[in-house]
Amino acid sequence: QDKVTFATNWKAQAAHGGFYQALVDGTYKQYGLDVTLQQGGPQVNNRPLLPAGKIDFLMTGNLLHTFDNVKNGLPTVVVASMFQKDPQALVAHPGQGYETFADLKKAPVALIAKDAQYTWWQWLKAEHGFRDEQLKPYNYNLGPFLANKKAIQQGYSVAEPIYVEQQGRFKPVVHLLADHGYSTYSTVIEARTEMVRQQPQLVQRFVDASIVGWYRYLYGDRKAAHAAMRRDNPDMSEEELEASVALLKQQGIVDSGEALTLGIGATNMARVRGFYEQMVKAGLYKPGEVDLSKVATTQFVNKKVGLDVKRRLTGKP
Amino acid sequence: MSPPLIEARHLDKRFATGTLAVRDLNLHVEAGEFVSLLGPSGCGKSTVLRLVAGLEQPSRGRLRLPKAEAAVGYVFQEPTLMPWASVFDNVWLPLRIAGCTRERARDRIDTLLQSVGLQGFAHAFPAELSGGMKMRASIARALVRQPVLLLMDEPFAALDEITRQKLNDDLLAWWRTGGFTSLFVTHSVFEAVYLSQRVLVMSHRPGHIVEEVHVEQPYPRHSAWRTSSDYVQTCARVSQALERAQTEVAR
Amino acid sequence: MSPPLIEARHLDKRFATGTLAVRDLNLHVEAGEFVSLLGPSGCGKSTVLRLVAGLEQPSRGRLRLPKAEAAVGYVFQEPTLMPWASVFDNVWLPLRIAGCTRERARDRIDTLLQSVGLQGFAHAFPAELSGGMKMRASIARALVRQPVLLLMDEPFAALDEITRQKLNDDLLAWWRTGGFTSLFVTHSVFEAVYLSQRVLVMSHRPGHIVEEVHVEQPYPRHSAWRTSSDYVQTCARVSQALERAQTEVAR
Amino acid sequence: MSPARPPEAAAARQHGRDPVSRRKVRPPSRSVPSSPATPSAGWRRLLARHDLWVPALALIVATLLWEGLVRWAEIPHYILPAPTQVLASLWADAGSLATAWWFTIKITFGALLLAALGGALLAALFASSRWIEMALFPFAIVLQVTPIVAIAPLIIIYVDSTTAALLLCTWIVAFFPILSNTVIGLRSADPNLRDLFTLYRASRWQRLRWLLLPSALPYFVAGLKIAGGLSLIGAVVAEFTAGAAGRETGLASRIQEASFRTDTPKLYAALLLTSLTGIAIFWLFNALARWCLGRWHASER
Amino acid sequence: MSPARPPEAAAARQHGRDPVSRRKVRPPSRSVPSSPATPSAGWRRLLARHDLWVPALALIVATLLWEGLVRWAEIPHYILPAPTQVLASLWADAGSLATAWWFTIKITFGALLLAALGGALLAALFASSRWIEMALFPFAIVLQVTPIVAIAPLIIIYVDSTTAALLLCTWIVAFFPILSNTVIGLRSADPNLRDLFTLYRASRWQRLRWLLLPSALPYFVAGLKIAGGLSLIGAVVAEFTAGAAGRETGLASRIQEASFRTDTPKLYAALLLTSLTGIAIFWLFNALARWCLGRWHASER
Ligand SMILES: Nc1ncnc2c1ncn2[C@@H]1O[C@H](COP(=O)(O)OP(=O)(O)OP(=O)(O)O)[C@@H](O)[C@H]1O
Ligand SMILES: Nc1ncnc2c1ncn2[C@@H]1O[C@H](COP(=O)(O)OP(=O)(O)OP(=O)(O)O)[C@@H](O)[C@H]1O
Ligand SMILES: O=[N+]([O-])[O-]
Ligand SMILES: [Mg+2]
Ligand SMILES: [Mg+2]
Repeated sequence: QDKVTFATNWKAQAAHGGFYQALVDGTYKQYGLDVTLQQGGPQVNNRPLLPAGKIDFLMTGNLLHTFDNVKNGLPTVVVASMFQKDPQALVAHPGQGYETFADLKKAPVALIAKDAQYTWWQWLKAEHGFRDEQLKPYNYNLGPFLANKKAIQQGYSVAEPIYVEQQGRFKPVVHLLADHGYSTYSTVIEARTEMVRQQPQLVQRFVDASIVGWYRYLYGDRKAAHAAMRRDNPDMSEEELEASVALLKQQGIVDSGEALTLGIGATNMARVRGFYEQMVKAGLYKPGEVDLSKVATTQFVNKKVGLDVKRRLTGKP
Repeated sequence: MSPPLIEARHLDKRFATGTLAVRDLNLHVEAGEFVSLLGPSGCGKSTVLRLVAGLEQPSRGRLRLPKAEAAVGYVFQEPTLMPWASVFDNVWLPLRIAGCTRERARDRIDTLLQSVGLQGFAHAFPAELSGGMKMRASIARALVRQPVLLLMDEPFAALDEITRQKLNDDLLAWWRTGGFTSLFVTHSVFEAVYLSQRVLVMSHRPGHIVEEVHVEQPYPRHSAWRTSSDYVQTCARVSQALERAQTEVAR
Repeated sequence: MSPPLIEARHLDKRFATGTLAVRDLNLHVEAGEFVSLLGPSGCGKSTVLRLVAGLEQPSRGRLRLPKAEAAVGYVFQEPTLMPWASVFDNVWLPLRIAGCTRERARDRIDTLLQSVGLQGFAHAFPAELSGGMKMRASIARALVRQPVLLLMDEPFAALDEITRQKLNDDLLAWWRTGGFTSLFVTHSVFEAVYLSQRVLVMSHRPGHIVEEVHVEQPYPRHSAWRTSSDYVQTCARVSQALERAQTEVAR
Repeated sequence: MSPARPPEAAAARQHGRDPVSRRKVRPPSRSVPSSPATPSAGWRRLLARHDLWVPALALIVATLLWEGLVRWAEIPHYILPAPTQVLASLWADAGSLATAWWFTIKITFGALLLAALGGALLAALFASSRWIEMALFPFAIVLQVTPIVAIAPLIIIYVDSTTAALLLCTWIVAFFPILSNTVIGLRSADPNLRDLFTLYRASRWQRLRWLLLPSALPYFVAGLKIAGGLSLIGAVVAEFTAGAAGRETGLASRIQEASFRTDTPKLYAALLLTSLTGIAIFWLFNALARWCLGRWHASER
Repeated sequence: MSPARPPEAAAARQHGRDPVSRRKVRPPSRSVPSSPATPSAGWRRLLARHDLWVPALALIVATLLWEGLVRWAEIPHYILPAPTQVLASLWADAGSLATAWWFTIKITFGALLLAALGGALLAALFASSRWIEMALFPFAIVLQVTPIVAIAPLIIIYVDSTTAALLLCTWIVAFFPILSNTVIGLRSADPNLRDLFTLYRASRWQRLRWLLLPSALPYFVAGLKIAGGLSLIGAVVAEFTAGAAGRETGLASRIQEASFRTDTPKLYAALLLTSLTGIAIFWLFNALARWCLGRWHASER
């Protein structure tokens, strides 16, 4: 049993389901891993813990963070991309003229969290004509959005729409960034390059077990995983988690595209390059500033791991 | 006959600590009188002055005081100067409170500082003065606003004999022209007799007035009188009263 | 002959404000002497005491002081009590600093408080004392640790005549048994003559010693001496010296 | 200072409890200690405790106004909940809030204790040498003005225990007022008393204990009053940034959860607990100030 | 107080600049003002300003130690950058950091001014009536202990201008130490002087201006020293929660940007600027304290 710590970037929610599943249903143990899951949070910055060796694997929301790491010489690398699509979205009130994505840039107020302001908001400005004048800070509280019908805000497409519906009693308009050229992978697993070099077996086992965990979470019995998540984050309800899972599936966040054939976690370096080039175009990076070969490795993925599990669980070929 | 300016009947003063400072004090001061208060250290003289000034409330008894609007001058036993203000500003304070500008006050203050010997120290801060100089600044402050009642608590104790005598004479002159009432605490029998019409002698704590000596000598009084046998005899009478008061067993 | 305990030659003291408090002061005190210092208010007496205590540095001149280990007692012109400590604890302080426990100090402190008339106030706080009582506590503190040199700055100014005379006699008795050197500032010519072997008279500020009066009367001195013509004459000589000093034009 | 106090002193202390009535001019007839114990004596004693019921009344009035405002302006609960909603939420979540509260309280008082000790010791060190003070004060300021959020990762990397990390962060927030005020207080000792100690050749340690520390006490206590609230808010903010990992969670976690879920009544219930705790801490230090300064310092007489 | 000061006073002020040498026992021979203006006089004057070069030296030594530590322990730059790297980053980003610094400075001093005014006025109001004090103090405590993050949504909803929101948040952080200290200071007035003012029948306003405020000054200034750093940190924290990227942004945005983009040297460059600013503010208030208390209060003599 190897002890490893995996830190998420948020408090436990359905988007972490696969990892909790692997933890509670014994998948990790089966792969010889004694895993500790460490939650993140809005003011918690777990990122420096990975290069410092306090944690072994880190969940990261998008590739921009990894680009920055490589640019700044941090020895980390993406070893698996659990989400094929980033659930990052913009959410708006219905009936306010925000039916198309292009309408959103006319919103007087855009509530965007700080880390997004320094990452994909820059891309929205460069690529889609959003303006800083719209910005108001989003502190993960829906009040300011609900109070202003003209406001738009960021949201995780598998989370915020559900909360909006609960609190505001209306179904919001949701525009996935992924549908408008934001082609990053999401919920990627980062590891230290040194570990990748020296303990590839360990990394491989963690990636494989996580993939299996995700299949079991999506298609199997996830009651135990939900219970574990609700222990870490007592505010989650079973219904919300289930609703999130439905959205994950419906939007093809995890199991879609290349993942259908290569297995969850599928990573395509060409897509990474494509996303990088887009970001260069948006002015976030200078050309050649980031050595893309250091950003991600496909050494541990694209091996059709877990497809058998999925077949067994869904009964489909 | 007009009513007395100050009248205390059966006054007790017990402090929060439980100390009974004054017991069954009877006091009667006519407007325009100059009365001295003598007594052993700690007998309650300062307390009586504070009661008369309205700064303490009696625990028991009746106390008639001057009307609230009457200007009272008070020389505290300690100089009580504002440490952040110059001598000038300290002396100016009573006038300033009464609405008098610095300019209009300047002449009066300069004159007063001159007569207490503090010319040249108008701009000094209290921390830069000697003990006697602080006391003199405090005396000037008490006199700067023409008082109706002047309460002085050992004002000259920290001064040398010569300065003291000069200020004694100045005080008498001011009193005679100003027409105010004066209640004067001192430890000097000579001073009490030289200055006042009546000398009240207090007993040990809990203090009350045990004897009263009338000084018949008319004003103006001059230094020459100090060497007369009349003066010496009156002083001796007060000293004896004081001695009796000190040895009196507590009632 | 042993060297003098205190010797000052051509001492100047100028304060940071620019005030020249002492100019060209020469002072010479033998071990075991009782010397009084007299002079007009603000002439620099307290400054001289502070210089002798090492609390101020002279601006110019030479000053020989007792060895650093010598216990010095000092009664400041203001009581200078710790407001947060009881009278007992205030008096205890010098002993406490010297390492004496409360228990071992108790007897001595009780005796001293008794003799300054503060029995029953050991547990009172300074804010609950009268002006004279504070000064008496401060006197007790200066005496509690057998001093080699006792500096007293108008210690009895705030006390009534009777208490003052008693303390004068007590002080002389302590001095004669304790064998310490005493430098005593007072405004009372009578007190100076009664207590000391030499009376030094200071001039106006900037102060320096202008005259010196030797008092020949041997110790023990008793109250009876106060009525003798010898005493009165000596007092008169000092008074005249004082008057000359006050009228002396600044050099 | 003195272990055995005469009955007079005890009486003064009793009396000292009630700063308001002492300022009132008492009619002579009332000055003799009277009022025998009647059945309603306890009640009357409470009525005399202005320092308790006046603030309570003010808070109640404010609460009523708030309720009225929310109802009249029809402010939606997810923006500003009415007090009744907050209280309902407080009641509903009493269990989890109480656990969280207790955790926050432990961090708060732990850090406060460390801040008081650290601040006072450092101030004493500074008082012992002007050079040390000048050399080290800048570092204290650096600690004060460095945002915890920014250095939290560093702390998490080097401090293993979450509790220790929280204590450290909270301490950083709380210690400066105590240090700064105490340094000023130590310097405020009466120059005449300083001379006295010099004269009696007190050692540094004696001077510190018997002169400087008592002189600094009013300032130290003033610093405590500021640090009390700061360490509470510090405990909350520290948990925001450094405490998410552990199972043990305090009010900050409740606040965050409620905020994400836009469960505003619960958010305000947690804030209400924080506020009441802050008020209680302040009140505690007020009592402390009265207890240790009441007999001699102007601010409490 | 007095408009025209004699030359003596000016001399005292000159002298007052240098608290250390005044404590030294000067040999008599040196006491006469000497040292005519030589070419190196300016340099010597600087050497005498211990309050400048001692802290500077201490900071430099600490920096060297830090550099040494980072090199010796081979701490990677993304965990703790070496001072040289921080300085390089400071130099490289000088432009954007300077703009951000200026914005933060404006918020800091704006809020500090409001805190000083608000704290002092509120304290004066409290001093005017014990009842008002007891009724309103709890609300001040509530403000102090309420985390900005928690009420940020409310502020975002009701305050439109970002600058106003930042000022408000910063003010909330900074005002309490001033209020609390000033209230204590106002109560610390010498009872004898209080009696004097009572005797002369000073109006409330006169008593406040001429007695209570000067008495409170040492405490007020002590409060300012605490509030100076707090309002700086408050400006940063406020921007963390209530600021927005892009438009007017201060050091917090630089810190956050660097943090999210793992540019640790830049993060520390921004922190360095914050620290230096904090030290400068403290130094400023030290000078202010010396200026307004130097001649009469023990703490500055
Ligand atoms: N700390 C100080 N700063 C500036 N000037 C001072 C200081 N202390 C005393 N002085 C000045 O020095 C002179 C002498 O003061 P000192 O206290 O020695 O007088 P003194 O003879 O004791 O007078 P008194 O009998 O009134 O106590 C005075 O003019 C006073 O203004
Ligand atoms: N604020 C106080 N609290 C408690 N006791 C006090 C207070 N003020 C004075 N006393 C006590 O009251 C008594 C009388 O004090 P008071 O100051 O009136 O004496 P005094 O006659 O002026 O003495 P002195 O000549 O020494 O100035 C003393 O025993 C003193 O201890
Ligand atoms: O994780 N979110 O950015 O909502
Ligand atoms: Mg008195
Ligand atoms: Mg003197």
